[in-house]
Amino acid sequence: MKVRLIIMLKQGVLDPQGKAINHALHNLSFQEVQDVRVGRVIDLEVTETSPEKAKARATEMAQQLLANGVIEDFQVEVLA
Amino acid sequence: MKVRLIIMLKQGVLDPQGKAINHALHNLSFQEVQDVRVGRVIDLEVTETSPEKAKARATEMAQQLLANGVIEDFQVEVLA
Amino acid sequence: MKIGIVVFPGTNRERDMVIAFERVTGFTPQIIWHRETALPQLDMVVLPGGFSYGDYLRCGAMAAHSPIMREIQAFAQKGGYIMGVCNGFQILTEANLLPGALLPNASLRFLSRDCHLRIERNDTAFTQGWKQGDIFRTATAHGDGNYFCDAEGLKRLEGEGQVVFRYASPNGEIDPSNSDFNPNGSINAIAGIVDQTGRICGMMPHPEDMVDPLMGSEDGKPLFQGIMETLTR
Amino acid sequence: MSKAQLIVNEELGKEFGLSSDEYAKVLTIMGRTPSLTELGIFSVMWSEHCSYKSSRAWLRNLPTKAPWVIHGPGENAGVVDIGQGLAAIFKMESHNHPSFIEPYQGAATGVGGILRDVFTMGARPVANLNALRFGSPDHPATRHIVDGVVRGIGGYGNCVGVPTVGGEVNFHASYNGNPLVNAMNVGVARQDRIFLSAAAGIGNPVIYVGSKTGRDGIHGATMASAEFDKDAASKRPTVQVGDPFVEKLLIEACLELMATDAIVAIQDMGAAGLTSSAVEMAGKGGVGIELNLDHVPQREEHMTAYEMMLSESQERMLMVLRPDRTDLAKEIFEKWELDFAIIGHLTDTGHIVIKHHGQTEADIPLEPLADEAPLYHRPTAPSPKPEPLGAIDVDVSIEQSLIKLLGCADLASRSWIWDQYDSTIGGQTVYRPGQADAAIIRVDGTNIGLALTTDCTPRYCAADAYQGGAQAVAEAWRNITATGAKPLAVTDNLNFGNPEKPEVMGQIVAAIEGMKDACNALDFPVVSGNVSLYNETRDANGENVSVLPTPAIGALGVIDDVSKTIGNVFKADYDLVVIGATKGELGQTLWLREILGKETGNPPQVDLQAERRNGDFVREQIANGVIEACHDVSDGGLLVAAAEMAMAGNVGCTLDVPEVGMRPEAYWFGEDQARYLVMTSQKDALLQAAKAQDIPVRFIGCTGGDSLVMPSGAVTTIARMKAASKSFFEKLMKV
Ligand SMILES: Nc1ncnc2c1ncn2[C@@H]1O[C@H](COP(=O)(O)OP(=O)(O)O)[C@@H](O)[C@H]1O
Ligand SMILES: [Mg+2]
Repeated sequence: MKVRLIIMLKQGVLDPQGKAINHALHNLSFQEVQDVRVGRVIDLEVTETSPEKAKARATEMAQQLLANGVIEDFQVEVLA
Repeated sequence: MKVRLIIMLKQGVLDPQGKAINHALHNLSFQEVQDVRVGRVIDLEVTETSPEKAKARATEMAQQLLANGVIEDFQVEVLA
Repeated sequence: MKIGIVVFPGTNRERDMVIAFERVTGFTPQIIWHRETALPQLDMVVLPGGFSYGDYLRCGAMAAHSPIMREIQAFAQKGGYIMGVCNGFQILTEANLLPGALLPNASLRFLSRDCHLRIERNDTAFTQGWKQGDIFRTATAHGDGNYFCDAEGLKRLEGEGQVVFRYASPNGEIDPSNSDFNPNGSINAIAGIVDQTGRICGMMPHPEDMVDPLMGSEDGKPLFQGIMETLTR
Repeated sequence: MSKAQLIVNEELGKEFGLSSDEYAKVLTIMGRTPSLTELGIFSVMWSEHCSYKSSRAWLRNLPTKAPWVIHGPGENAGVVDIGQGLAAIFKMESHNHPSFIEPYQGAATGVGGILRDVFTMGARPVANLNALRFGSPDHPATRHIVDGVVRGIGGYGNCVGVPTVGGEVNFHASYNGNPLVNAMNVGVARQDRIFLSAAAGIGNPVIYVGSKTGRDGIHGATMASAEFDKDAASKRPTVQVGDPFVEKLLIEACLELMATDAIVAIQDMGAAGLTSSAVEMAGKGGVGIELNLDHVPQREEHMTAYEMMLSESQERMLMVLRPDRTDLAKEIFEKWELDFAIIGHLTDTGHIVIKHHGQTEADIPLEPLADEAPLYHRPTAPSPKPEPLGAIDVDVSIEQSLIKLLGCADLASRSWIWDQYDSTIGGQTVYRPGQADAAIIRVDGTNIGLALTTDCTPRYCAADAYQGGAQAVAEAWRNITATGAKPLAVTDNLNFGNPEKPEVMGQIVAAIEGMKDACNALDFPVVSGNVSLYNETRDANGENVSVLPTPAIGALGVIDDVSKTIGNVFKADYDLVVIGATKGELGQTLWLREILGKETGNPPQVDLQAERRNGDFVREQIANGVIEACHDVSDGGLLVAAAEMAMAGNVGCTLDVPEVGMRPEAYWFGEDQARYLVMTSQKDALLQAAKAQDIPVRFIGCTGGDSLVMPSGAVTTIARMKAASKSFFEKLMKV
C-alpha cells in the first residue's frame, strides 16, 4: 500500500523558496502566477493493507518525525 | 485557481533522503515501511480560470524551470 | 585574456575568483551583472560559486533560466570557453551546457573540507597546467555536489574522456564508495567534467581558494596557469 | 475581530510582561490609558531584552575604553581600530529560546540578526563564530537540537557567503530544555565610513527596506495577540523563518548605498522590529518620528498597527536618508529586488507617532520612554561554595585517562560541526577551525590579520562565578595571544537563569566583576555585548533549574603582518616547552569529572598578573620567530594540549620530563591557567629569554613519530587518539 504525505509550511510562515520561485516564474513570463508555496512530498510504501490503518500510521509518522509541527502542516493521502 | 505540481526523482535515481527517512522510521519502530521516496510539492495560485489551460501552463512551467528532466518526473493536479 | 565573471543574485564566490585570476595570471577579470543583456567581448565566461537565488528550488536552476544565460548559450555556440565552479557547475548542468545533475551530498549535509583530485587528462585548457595522473589538494564547500547521470550518459562521458577531475585519496587511489575520498558520493567519483568540445568545464571543488601559501596551499594555481596559456596563445 | 474587545488595563499589562509598578509608570508618562499599540511598544521597550533592566546597573562597571576603541557599547556593534584607516566591527548575540522551539530557524535567524548588526554600521561581514551549549548527550532531545542548530548556522552563513571560522561547544544537563546559541559576526569597514543610528534632520524621510512584514515572532504579548484575530487559528506560529538569500541582497544593497552620501542614519530591525528601531533611532538623535503604517510593505492581509509594530520579520532595515537622495536609494534597492518604502519622517515633537488607516494608533513621548525605563538592583545571594576537592583515588592509567578525555563531550573533535560550515569562502581564511587557537582571517587587500575566538568554561562559572568570568576573558585573550596576534577587545554574551532568583543575580554580578578585573588587567575592553536571562530547564521533578552561568566571551585581536601568525599543529623534530607555572590544580577539571565522576573543588585560579606576563612573553617570542606553534593549556590540561597538537599535525611527541613534586594526574591533567605549550627549534634561546624575564618555563620533550610517548615509555598512537576523539559526534549523531 502506498501512502503520500504532503507537508507544507503553515499559513503565515514565510516561504522564502516560494517567493523566489514566484519571482523567477514572472521573469519567464508566467505572469498569471500570483503566489507560490513550496512543500515536501513523502511517498511511503507500507506493508499495511487497510487504508484506514495505513493512514493512521502515516499520521503518527508525520507527527513524530516527518513534519515539523512548529512550522508545518501535513495531509495524508492513501494512493493505492 | 490553484494548481499543484508533484515532483519526484525518477525511478533509478538514488534518493539518499528517502533512504535516511526509511531508516529513521524503522528506528522509531515503524516496521511496516518498506520504501520511502521524497519529492517536492509546488502549489501555484494562478489567475487562469480554465482548468485545462491552467494545467497546460503549469506543465510548461515544470518543463522550463520547476522540474529537472534529467533526474525528475512530475505530475500536475488542479486543486480548485 | 578577457575573463568575465557572471554574478547572479546570491552568487558569493566571485571575489575569490577575481583574486585567483589576478594572483596567478596578472589579468583582472570583469564582473558581469546577471541583468546585462549582452556579453562584452570575452575569451572566457566564469560562473563562480555561491547560492544563486538562494539555491531555492534546485541549486542553479533559477540562474540557469535567467536572461543572461541565452547570451552565454550563444557564446558557447560561437566556441567561447566557459568554466563553472560549484554553483557554476550546477548552473551549467541545469542549463544543459553540461550533462548530468548534482544531487544532494550522500551524507545529506553541507561539506566544507579539503579533498584531493586526480587529473584524468591534461589536454584541456582547464587541466593543461598539470600532468595526467597528478593529484592535488583543494577545498570543497557544497551541499549538493553528488554528480549523477544515467548509465548511458555515464558510458558516453567516460568513453569520450569527458571526466577531467576525479576525487581521489592523497595517493591517487579512486574509490567511489569511500566517503573519506569521495566526499559527496558522486558517481564514479566524478568531480569535474568537460563538454564534448572540451571548452566548457564544470567542477564542484574550489581551486580558486588554493592559490596562496598563506591560505594553506597553492595547489589550485595550475588551473589558472593552464587557462592563461590557452587563452593567450 | 475588533481591538475594542481587548481592554487595556493593568491585567493586560501583566500579560504583556509589565509589572504593576511598570504599568503605573506607563500611566504617568502617558497621562491616560495607553492604546493597545502603545502598551505593546512600552512592553517591548521595557522588556529585559531591550532595556537590560536587571543587568544595566552592573554592565556599567565593565571597562569599555582604550585608544583603539572607536565605538563601544551603545551602538549596534563595537568598533575598533585595526590600522591602515580600517576598523573591525563585531558583536555577539544570543538566540537561545528560538533555537529550542525550532532549532534550524532559531539558529539561522540568530546568524542573520548578528550579521545585520554589523553591516548596518557599514562593514562588510568577513567572519562568523558560534558559541553553543547543548543538553546532556544522553538526553533524547539533544541530538535533534544539535542537528538543527548546526544546520541552521551553516545554512544561513554558507548562503550569505560569510565564512564560519570558529566557536565552541559544551554539553550539560542544565541546557536540556534551553540550549544556548550565541552567534558572533565580525566585519571590516573604513574608519571614515562608519554608520550610526542616531537620526537627524527634521523632515527627513524614514525608509523601510528589505523583506515584507508578516506576523512573525509576535510574542512578548503572545497570547493576547492571538485573541483579537480569531479566524487566524490562534495557533499561528511565532517562529521567524530566515531568508539568507534576501540577507545577501540586503548586504550588497546597503553597502552599495553606503558608498554614497545618502544615509543619515541606519538601524537594523532586530528584536521588537519596527518599534525598537524607530524608537532608538529617534531617541538617540533627540528628534521625533512619525510613521504611517499604510506604507509598510506587508506580506499578510489585515495586519494591525500593533502587529506591524511588534513583528519580528527578518531581513529588514530602517534608514533616515537625505531627502534629495531617496531616488538614488530606491534605484539601488530595486536593482537588488528588495522592497523599498518611505514610511515616515522625522519631526520636532520628540514623540513617536504611529498612524494607520488615518488613525493615530500611538503617540508616545520618547524621552521618558527611554529615561524612565525600569532599572533594577535585584537582590543577590552568594552561590554555595563548591564541595571540597576531596580525596583522590585512581586506578586508571594516564594513557587510558587520556583516551577517555579525548572522547568526552567537552573535548571530542568538533570537526563534525565545522565540516558543515564553509570556512574558506572569501579566500582570506589563514587558519580554519582546529588549526590555531584563534581563527585567523586576512583583511582583503592588506596584510592585516584578524584573530577571532569565543571562550567560556561554564563549569568553572558554576563553581565560582567570579573566577569563571575572569577565566573566560583570560582564555580568550590567551587564544589570541597563542597565534601571535595582539588581543584588542571583547564582545560578550551573558547567558544566565532567572535574575529574580538572588543566587542567579549573585552569579551575574560576580561574573561581571571577574570579567571586569580581567579586562582591566589585560587591557581588553568590552565594546559590545548581549544579555540573555531566564534561561532555565525544567528538571525531572518539574522544577526550573538555571542553566550553568555562561558568560560567553567573543574576542578579536589584530596583527599587522598576517604571515607572522602561527597555528597549533605539531611538525616533526622540534622541542616542546611549557610556559607558565604548573601547580597541578585538579578542582573542577575534566579529568576529575570524566575519570572520577566528581565535580568538586575550586576551579583553577586566575592570576591576571601571570596571564599578562606569560602572554606578552609568548607573543614576543612568536614575533621573534622563536615559537613556531603554540596551544594554550586549558580544558583537559597539558597532556590533552599535546595530544590535540599531535592529532592536528599527524605528528607525535616524546615527553621526557617526569612530573615533579605532585601526582602525575595533577601534572598532566591539571587545568592551571596562564600556560602555553609551545614548539620551538630554538629551545635555548627561548629558555634563556624566559629566565631573563622571570617567566616560568620547562622543557618537556620533542616532536616526531606517530605516537605520544610518555616518560614511562607508554605509547599511545595518534590513530587511536583520533578514533577516540571522533567517536563522540559519530555516536551522538548516528542515524
Ligand atoms: N561551534 C563551532 N563552530 C566552529 N568551530 C568550532 C566550534 N566549536 C569549536 N570549534 C573549533 O574547534 C576548535 C577547538 O575548540 P575549543 O576546544 O573550544 O578550543 P580552545 O579550548 O582551544 O579554545 C577551535 O578551532 C574552535 O574554533
Ligand atoms: Mg576557544
